[in-house]
Amino acid sequence: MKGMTLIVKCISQLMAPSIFLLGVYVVLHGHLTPGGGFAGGVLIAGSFVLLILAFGSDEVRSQILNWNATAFESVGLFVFWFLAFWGLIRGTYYFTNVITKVNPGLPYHLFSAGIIPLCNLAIGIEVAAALFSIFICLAILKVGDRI
Amino acid sequence: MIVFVMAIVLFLIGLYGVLVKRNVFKILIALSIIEYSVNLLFALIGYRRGGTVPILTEGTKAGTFFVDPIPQALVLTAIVIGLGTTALLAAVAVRLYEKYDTYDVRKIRKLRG
Amino acid sequence: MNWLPLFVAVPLGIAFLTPVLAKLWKGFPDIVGNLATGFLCLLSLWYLRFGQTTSVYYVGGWEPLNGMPLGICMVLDGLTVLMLLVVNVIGFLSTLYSISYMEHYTDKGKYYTLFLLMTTGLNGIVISGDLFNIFVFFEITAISSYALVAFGVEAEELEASFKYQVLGGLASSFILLGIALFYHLTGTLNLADASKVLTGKSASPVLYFIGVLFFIGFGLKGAFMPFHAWLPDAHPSAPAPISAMLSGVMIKVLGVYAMCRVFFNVIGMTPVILTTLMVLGTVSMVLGVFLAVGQWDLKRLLAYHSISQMGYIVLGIGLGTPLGILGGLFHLMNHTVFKSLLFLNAGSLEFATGTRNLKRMGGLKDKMPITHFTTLIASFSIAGLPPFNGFWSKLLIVMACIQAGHPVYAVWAILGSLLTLASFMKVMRYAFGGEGKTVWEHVREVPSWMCLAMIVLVVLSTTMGLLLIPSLKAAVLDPAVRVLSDGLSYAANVLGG
Amino acid sequence: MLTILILLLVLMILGAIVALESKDLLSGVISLGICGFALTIVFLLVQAPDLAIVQIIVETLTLVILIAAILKTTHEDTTEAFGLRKLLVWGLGLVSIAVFLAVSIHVFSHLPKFGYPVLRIAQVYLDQGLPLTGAANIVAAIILDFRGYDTLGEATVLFTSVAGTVAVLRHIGRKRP
Repeated sequence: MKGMTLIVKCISQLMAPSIFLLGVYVVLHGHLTPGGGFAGGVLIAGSFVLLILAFGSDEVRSQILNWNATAFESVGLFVFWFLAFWGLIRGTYYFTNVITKVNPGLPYHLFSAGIIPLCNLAIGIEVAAALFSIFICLAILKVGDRI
Repeated sequence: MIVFVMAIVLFLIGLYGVLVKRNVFKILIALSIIEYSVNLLFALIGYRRGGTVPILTEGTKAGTFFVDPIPQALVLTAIVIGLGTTALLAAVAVRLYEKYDTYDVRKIRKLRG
Repeated sequence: MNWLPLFVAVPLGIAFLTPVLAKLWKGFPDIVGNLATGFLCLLSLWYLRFGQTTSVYYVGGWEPLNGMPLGICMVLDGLTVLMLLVVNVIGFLSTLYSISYMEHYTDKGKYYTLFLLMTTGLNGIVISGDLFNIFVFFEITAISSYALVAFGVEAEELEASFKYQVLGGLASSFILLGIALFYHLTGTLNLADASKVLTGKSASPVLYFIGVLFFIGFGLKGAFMPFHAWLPDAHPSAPAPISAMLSGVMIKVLGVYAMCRVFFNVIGMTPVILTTLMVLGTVSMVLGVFLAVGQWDLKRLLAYHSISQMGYIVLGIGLGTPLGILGGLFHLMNHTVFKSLLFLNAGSLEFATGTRNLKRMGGLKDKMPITHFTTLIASFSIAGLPPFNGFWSKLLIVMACIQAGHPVYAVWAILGSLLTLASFMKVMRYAFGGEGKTVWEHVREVPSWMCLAMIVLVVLSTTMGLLLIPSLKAAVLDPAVRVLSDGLSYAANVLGG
Repeated sequence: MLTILILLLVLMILGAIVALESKDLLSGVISLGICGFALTIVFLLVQAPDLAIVQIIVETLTLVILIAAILKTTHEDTTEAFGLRKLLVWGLGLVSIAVFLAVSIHVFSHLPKFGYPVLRIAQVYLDQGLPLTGAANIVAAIILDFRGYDTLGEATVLFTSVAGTVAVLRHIGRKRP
């Protein structure tokens, strides 16, 4: 895939970091404002997709093939799985919000709601990696590439 | 009630597409339309006249009432599931094109009836 | 009881780790995959002792508040225990078989990931007590099976997978539409709570409409007769262990189990639905076997037989009497065993000879003695010859038909059974009998892991008739029958206990 | 508000029809985009900002992926042909769709009206959600705490779909002896 014109490149260079930051913000504040792990994760993936669409995939092809998005996905999901399993280890129910029982935190503040922000973070990583891998699989890879 | 019926109309348009269209990508589009219609219907079901967004803030007054939050949570799940099915279907469609060199379902027919 | 979530959590965790482990060492997927399914198999055997009563597990510790179930709950009752046993035993034997069989395919790590996700989905459906949760696990199962059907990425397999995905996607949409209307009607998603809400109301047109939507959705997933178009393509195209899972387990969990749960336990069975089930069952039973007789592709023949045998199960359950339900559920277990065995045998033949076409085979009796023996037993079993397991369950269904005053259905059931026998005599004759062809000089028996899985299934299909001994029947089958025949007491059992 | 909602729904229906009937797959996919973005605004109107955010980004990414897939292959739809069989299909299709529509209109007249849902469990969530979970966003409280198990399933669906996509896109599936 070829890159686009200079104007597009400049604009997306400016836009991509802010979209990325917005994604991180949406992930971290999922329990207080609209949004959450999914919305934020898709935003983060979107910032990468924007850069690749603007600059073309030819330059980054080799890095994309080495950089393993699926591994990130596994890790993110495994963290989420572990947060769910934590309750069972602690002797309560599966998926128990074990942190609120000990330290409820102040409502309406960032550090509240126990494992919810942590889950959001894990989901954010997983969704970003998953969507990015779908994008590179369907849009960039050629016959015979391995991921 | 008219909005519910319009969501069903959208569902039926998608159903028509799946049953009648003979192009792999058109069928994919039709399945997406069905998915939108079900999400739409679900979101409409949760709406409450005069209700507000179910997010509390420190200044929330006692009298305010909210829309139903459960359908929103379910539709969120349904949207992501829809994305997953669409992605897999698109991957299979691309591979089918590679093998058969066409999107025409009538020509993609190596298996017997 | 407190370890019920392990049925979902263990395969899920291993599935997430497998892609990473597969990069470290190629042997890891085999080892962890088999350990996971073996553990689940043992766990499901251990859980047999909890099937007598209904117990509820509140995920997240959200116990009901003023009688309102807050979170998602898992429900363990007789039917659940039975289905868990079916899913996990066949799952374990399929992974054992895969160790050698999947050597013919590339990328075993992906295969085990998808297989474990499918097992997760099936277990999740079975233990869930929440409608939307069931839908989510439906989708996990469905998406992993779409990918597994296309795992060989040949043109035919992609075509079959596409057909399957379109009809499966349609089925999911119908089910989700049904769930939306169901939520609008009752205001809850918990099955037991919804049942409680519905008991107060008279049967409205809304409930019929929801019933029709669920019927179409589950019918498409379970390949009942008017909705069966995808099955004869999808099941033969998958790798053999996956065919065994799809035909042996998946259509039963997604079709029969889900339908029983929703119609018997929540909405409540009406004579109209029961008659529909019986008619559909009989039509599937007879037409499926007629279509099967003419097939020359071995796996395709078996796939048509799946439709036919599903007809027996649906007919038995559709009778609605305790004896009929007993026959249906027992046939469900038996069919799982012998149909998985038959698909594994077909896989062995394909593994050794490279073809599935019966006309090209022949004279393999001496070359592959173990496969010949296992196929013979499985054929007797599916055709309903005593003393193999298929005989007992078909006998129960025929007896139940006569007892309930429907002798016509009994005649059709016996006719179907005879045709099945004829079609499997053809298989034995063309695949194993006859002169040894020179092409098959180099053919040898399949590797030992594959033989082991097949022999275990042979032992099961020979001995499962013993489940009808009263003490074993009271432990395994009776609780499951009670769940369905006392249908609407589900709500009281779940909410009260 | 109801008028705007109905106008948006009409837009969605038109977008869907154009998406299905256009001769070019690229314009079909873009019309599907109209449908999806209109859905975003509907979500905002029915007070569901969480859904609107997810829908707009997912829609954009889906469009990018589908357009990339089309550009890699072909964008002409050459499957239209009129014949007797097609007339039959049309006739049967229209009849069954009319029946389905009539039945659903009848059914909706028996269900609660638009804007007046049955709040059973939802009322408990709205009243007790903050004290029980500590999350101010009740939707987040539901998807990650009350129904967190569903969300694990949903994340798994995405994982499954990526694993499946990667598996399906392998160049060689079977090893040749």
